[in-house]
Amino acid sequence: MATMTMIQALNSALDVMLARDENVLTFGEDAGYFGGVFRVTDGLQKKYGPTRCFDSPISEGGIMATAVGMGAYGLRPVVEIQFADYIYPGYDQIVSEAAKIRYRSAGEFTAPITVRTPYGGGIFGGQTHSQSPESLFTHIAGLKTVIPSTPYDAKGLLISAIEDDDPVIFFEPKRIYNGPFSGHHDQPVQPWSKFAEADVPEGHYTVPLGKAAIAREGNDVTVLAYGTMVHVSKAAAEESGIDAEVIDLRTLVPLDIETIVASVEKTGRCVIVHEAPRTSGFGAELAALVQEHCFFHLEAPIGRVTGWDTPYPHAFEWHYFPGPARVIEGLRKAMER
Amino acid sequence: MATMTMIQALNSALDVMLARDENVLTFGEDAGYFGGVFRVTDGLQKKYGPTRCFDSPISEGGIMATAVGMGAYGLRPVVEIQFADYIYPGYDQIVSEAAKIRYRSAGEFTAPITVRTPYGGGIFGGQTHSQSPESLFTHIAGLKTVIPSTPYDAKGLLISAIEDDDPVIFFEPKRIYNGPFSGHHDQPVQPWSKFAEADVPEGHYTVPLGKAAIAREGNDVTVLAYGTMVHVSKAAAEESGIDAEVIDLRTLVPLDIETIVASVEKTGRCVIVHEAPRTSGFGAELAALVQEHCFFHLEAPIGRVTGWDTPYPHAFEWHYFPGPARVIEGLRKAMER
Amino acid sequence: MSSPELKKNRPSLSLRIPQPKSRPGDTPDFSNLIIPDAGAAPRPDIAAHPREMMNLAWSLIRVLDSKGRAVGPWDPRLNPETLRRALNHMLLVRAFDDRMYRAQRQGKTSFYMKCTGEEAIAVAQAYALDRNDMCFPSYRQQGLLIARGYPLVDMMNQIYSNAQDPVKGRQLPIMYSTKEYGFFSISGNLGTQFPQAVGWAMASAYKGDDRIAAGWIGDGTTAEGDFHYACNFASVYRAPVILNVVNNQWAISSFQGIAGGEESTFAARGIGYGLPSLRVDGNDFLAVYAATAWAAERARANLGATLIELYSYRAEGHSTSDDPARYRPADEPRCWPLGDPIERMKQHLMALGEWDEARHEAAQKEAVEQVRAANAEATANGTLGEGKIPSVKTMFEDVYKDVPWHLRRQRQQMGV
Amino acid sequence: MSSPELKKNRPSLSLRIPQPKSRPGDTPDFSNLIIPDAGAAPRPDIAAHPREMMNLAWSLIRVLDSKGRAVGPWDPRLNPETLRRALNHMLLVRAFDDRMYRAQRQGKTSFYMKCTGEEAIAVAQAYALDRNDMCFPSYRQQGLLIARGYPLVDMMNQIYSNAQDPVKGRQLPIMYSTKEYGFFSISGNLGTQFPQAVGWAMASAYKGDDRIAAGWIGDGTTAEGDFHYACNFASVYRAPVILNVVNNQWAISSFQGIAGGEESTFAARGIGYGLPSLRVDGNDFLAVYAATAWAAERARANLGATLIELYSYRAEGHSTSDDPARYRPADEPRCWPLGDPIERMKQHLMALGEWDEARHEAAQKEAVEQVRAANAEATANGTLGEGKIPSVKTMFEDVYKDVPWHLRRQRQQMGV
Ligand SMILES: Cc1ncc(C[n+]2csc(CCOP(=O)(O)OP(=O)(O)O)c2C)c(N)n1
Ligand SMILES: Cc1ncc(C[n+]2csc(CCOP(=O)(O)OP(=O)(O)O)c2C)c(N)n1
Ligand SMILES: [Mg+2]
Ligand SMILES: [Mg+2]
Repeated sequence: MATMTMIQALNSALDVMLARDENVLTFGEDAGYFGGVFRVTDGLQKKYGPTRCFDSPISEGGIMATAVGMGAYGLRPVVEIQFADYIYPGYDQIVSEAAKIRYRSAGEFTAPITVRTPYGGGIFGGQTHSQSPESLFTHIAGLKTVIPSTPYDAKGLLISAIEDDDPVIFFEPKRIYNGPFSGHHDQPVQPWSKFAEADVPEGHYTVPLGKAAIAREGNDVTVLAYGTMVHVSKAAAEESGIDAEVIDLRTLVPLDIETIVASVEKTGRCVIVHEAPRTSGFGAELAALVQEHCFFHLEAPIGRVTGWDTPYPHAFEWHYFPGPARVIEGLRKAMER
Repeated sequence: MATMTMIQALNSALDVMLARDENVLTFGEDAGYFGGVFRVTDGLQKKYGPTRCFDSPISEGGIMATAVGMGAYGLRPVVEIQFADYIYPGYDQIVSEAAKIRYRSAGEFTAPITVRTPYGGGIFGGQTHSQSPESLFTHIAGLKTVIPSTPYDAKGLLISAIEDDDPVIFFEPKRIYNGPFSGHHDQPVQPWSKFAEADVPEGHYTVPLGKAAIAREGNDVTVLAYGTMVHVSKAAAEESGIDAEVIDLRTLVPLDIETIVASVEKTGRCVIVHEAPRTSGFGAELAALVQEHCFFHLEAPIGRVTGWDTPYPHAFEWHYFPGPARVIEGLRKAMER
Repeated sequence: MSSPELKKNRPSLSLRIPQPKSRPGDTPDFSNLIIPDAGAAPRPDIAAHPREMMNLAWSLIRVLDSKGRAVGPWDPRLNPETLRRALNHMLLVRAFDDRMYRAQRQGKTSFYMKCTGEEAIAVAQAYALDRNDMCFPSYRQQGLLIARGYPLVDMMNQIYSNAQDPVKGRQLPIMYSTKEYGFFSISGNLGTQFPQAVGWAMASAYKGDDRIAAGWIGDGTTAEGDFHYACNFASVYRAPVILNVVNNQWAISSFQGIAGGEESTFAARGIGYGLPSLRVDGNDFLAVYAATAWAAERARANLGATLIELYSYRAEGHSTSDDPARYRPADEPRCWPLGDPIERMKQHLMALGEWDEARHEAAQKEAVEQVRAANAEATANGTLGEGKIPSVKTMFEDVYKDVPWHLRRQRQQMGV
Repeated sequence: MSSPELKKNRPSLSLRIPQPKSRPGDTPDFSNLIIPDAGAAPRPDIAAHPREMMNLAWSLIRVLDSKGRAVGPWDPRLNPETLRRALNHMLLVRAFDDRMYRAQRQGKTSFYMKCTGEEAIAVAQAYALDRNDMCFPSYRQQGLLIARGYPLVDMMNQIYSNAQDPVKGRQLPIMYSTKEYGFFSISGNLGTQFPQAVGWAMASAYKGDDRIAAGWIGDGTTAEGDFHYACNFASVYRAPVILNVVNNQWAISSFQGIAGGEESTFAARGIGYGLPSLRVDGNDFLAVYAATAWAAERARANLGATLIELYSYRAEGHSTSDDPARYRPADEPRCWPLGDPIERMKQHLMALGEWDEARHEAAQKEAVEQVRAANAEATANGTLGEGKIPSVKTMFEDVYKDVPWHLRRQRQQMGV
């Protein structure tokens, strides 16, 4: 057991999998010699050699396409898209190819690919280093979508993703790479080393895909969140005195509907929190499912606390980011009636 | 006034706008000399010359990119993406560029582009000629998304889209290009000429963006639909004897929330119908909004009748397509409690 | 305003839209086509530097001369037995196309695409590749499957979306997939397979395997980003792959000038990536074979990728949904100066004294008969037209390896 | 199994990953660089066929020789007054970069990117273009704005995201946008501007206008599909556009070999599209000016697009977030054989007898002073570091032309 930041935990997951399975390799822009702009692949080229961890051309389409070809061969490529905001040139290969190859070949060809990509705001990255495009992937049949919120989960989920035989889009909440974030940007950041979730086994272990975690137990209202927003939601619960049960979804597709339903049936109220713009964000699907499954238990409308329906504006970082004040407002509203 | 199919109505809209505004031009794969694989641009190159209606390379990315450049110059390009299933190589230019240019340049540069693209199933097109990717666009701030269901609306909405100063994704329900479709694929298709909605003025007129239409008045349950599904929903209402109010959304973003809320407050029940896969489809956003706005009026969970969360399988056209039987089942379920 | 001044009084600009030489009603015009003599193109060593062989990108590798003789350094010197087998395979491809086209017209399926006039390409390339090399085809390389001996009836089962369809009714007709025969699942999305071939080849090299990959793309589709990704990644990682551009002059209704084919050749696109780039008479079986074998040797020798433009002509409609008489002269195919690949192979074998009209007729009949028999078997398995399709339950399978809860529920909702 | 046989016993394949000549700790090695003599490259007529000038793609157009003399057919024969003005502009760019870099280090803003070593490119190109020609830059062409006289204080207001920021705090620092100065809104998404420039040029040609467009892209970014779209559409529609590849050898930590730069030149990428393709010493102001002016004349004469590779070297880190000593020898920039563009221009003017050390020093001081004054003004408008930003209400504007109901409601929810 070691204490790891989320970056170190992710690096460790790659390290473990490169060591265990020679069909695993990893590449991406600046991911080779340099070890990635966020250092997640740091040291791996040195340890495993340049054919197992290498730099790619600046071509998200080419990265995804060659990964699909490698998957068809039988490898398990793990590719890094430098920022989720830059995944769109690779979108066609993800949506039309990786997601559909198993189906259209009746299982003969598969795409056991993991696409790692840092996402989300809170780092003054402006509109092209802050996006949360998860719902553009949850709509695509054939893809799994995973988002960790702690170092422990990050490693265990990434190993699961790599071992999974289906394509997994693995969003890394870059704001909490080095420590959790309550959303209070004016307060000093606590490093992961101060938290139990940073106790990470050095070897192989998995956190299963498709299973949510209860990040905070509570009885008043259920909060559905993932990534950075799990921490913001927990802070909001503490600060507001509203006894919220915060569910960390961890996997968006396939979704752990049972855990969600059990909680909402208990609390009768539900607030969904995400950074992505509201309209057609993943919160929409969650709201639709919760009302479908828990209609007769609901005592108030399901609330959504989200990013606005604008691009992510550089100077307005903290006006855009759905911080604790907005989450608390959402909780209060859910408790009102 | 003339009787037009939806194809003729769209062609007429382009004709009217090419004649009125020399900043309007149109291009796309096979859209020039040949007039498009669905003949929507038929005759326009001959009438207006090759620089105003022309063939493009098979490059949806290049089409969108050059359209953005033309928009920045001050033109109003109308581009055709041959099938919505092929829009993904152009997705980056739509999402990262067309949608964001006004915002990021503080209004100095704009993208007054219309992207026309046939979408939807019902034609045995298999998984790459049948998709309904609308929710991948409704999530993107800066884009408008429009879907007509009649020849009259098609022309009026397309003219509005071309005149609109923002980028508009204009999905054309190809299954109803030549006549409405009840979803009963075993019954003969009625041509548009037999319907009043095919009476289309030959000159300029508009149907405003952002306004829904009541396609069928009713009191028991509100059905939210668009495109082909408006006709299927109407048929389902007639056949089931359930007095459904069918709302034809026409524009998904910006949505006509007032019409929706007024109807659901009246009926207390709501069923959403679309062809796209269920998870994170536009129905999710509609369900989320309806429960947010009408929670205390709802007497039953909001239902979703949609395509399945699989690729669109060739042989299973009518198992995938949410036809009248499935819509009726959805209506019945909404009426149950 | 500072230094850079206004420079006025220029002629106004104008937008150029490329136009083909002839349209319906016109006389087909191929007078501007420069067709180098057979045997004229030099054959460089596989280890030569790509820049030294650059001219091959604007030349045309041809082996069969106008009298059907094999000439020049690219003659692969195949034995008559192989040539005859190859001719039979081409005849089989053509017979298959004819039968399936009719099946679509009879309503037995929704769609079909022929490769008429392009049979030499896929068949010769199948011959030049190893049986275990991996193909990433577009939809016009049915010849690969036929030359590799994939059962015709399986192709037909796919086309009919019947109960024996290897891909369970999920794909449009002709979107074959067979791992066993080294044939990657065809995509309806144009071009995506091209860089995937490169990825597969990179994987093979990564594993120290000895199999190479080949990808095919149409002239029109070279405009997609995927073409660029393929060339670039193949060049950077020196992937053991053959990148084939089938230039059949047309992309549905758009002539190759709309893809940029008038400004240079498609082969020349490879030069900027440092790839050896060959332009080959695609209707000349021997030339196609020889160029492909050369590229394969190069790949196997760890020298990397080759771009090959196969210059040909799409002799029929784009697909069963297309009527080419609407956008090109109806007799243009007959005027195509590089002839018909089957006729040219026949002429060659006859020039060698290894074939005659009677044998040809018999071979044609035999091909038709093979196809007929396969079709009888396939239609007995059902056709889409009759509504005989695979079990509906299978529709929810293979989206993921295991069926997740939401798809299980959707399947229940369907009642299957 | 049918004909195509198994061909066995091949050496196993291996995957090649390109590596730069030197890494931290190594001695920088530019010994393999072939640098043609100044004056050696021929200057074709603008109407010559691209294939006739193909060799220019592997050559290097240079005007300034090692003694600072202008030689050969590409010498644009600019008058000393223009040269001095240009030198001043380059000095201003460098002073601006230095000041803004420090501002970021002082926490006044979140981010900055220098163009050190590449100043000749944007400044010379601004001089060679008409003032009304439209630029689609990447983030390293601040020289265009400075040479066109865009107020430094507006650039700084943008960098500081302050109340006077022309783009209202919405963009990362340095993502300028000014229609008035013919400078398209910079995108954070690499490469997208390149085919947009082509679209703008097509529009200008469509309208019979007389303005041309120019686009810029980095060596690394040529791997994006956008590069291919730009070249292809420019070729097909003969768009009046200049397509510039700034090859500064690095893309963040990746050397140009990762983009394919070792297999051929980036200029050579243009050949396959039939575009005239020039490779130019990007640190030689006169060569850049001359090549750009040639391409501009060609575009204005309705002869279409030109691809220009500007061969240079990124002398500093990628951005304020980067430390190049982690992936290349710290002294590599100093060893770059093509020198510093400002030094070379200074040497040239001195060789002409039109400049001296004292004047140079004075010019430098004057540049620093201009920047200082602008900075004082800009910081008075506020900085992101102090939290002085535009009105929050504006955050919901310009998403659409008119604010739709859902954004109005979100704005209300924000309480603004
Ligand atoms: C991404 C994408 N865009 C458009 C289409 C529609 N489409 C199918 S085939 C075709 C023409 C392809 O022409 P070419 O590449 O020359 O191949 P050929 O049909 O001549 O073999 C087009 C435009 C598609 N299938 N995929
Ligand atoms: C689509 C996209 N992918 C990745 C990035 C991240 N990124 C920003 S700059 C850069 C390197 C660009 O290198 P190059 O094109 O050579 O330009 P230079 O920085 O050298 O001027 C990368 C990878 C991005 N901004 N956009
Ligand atoms: Mg073609
Ligand atoms: Mg660079």
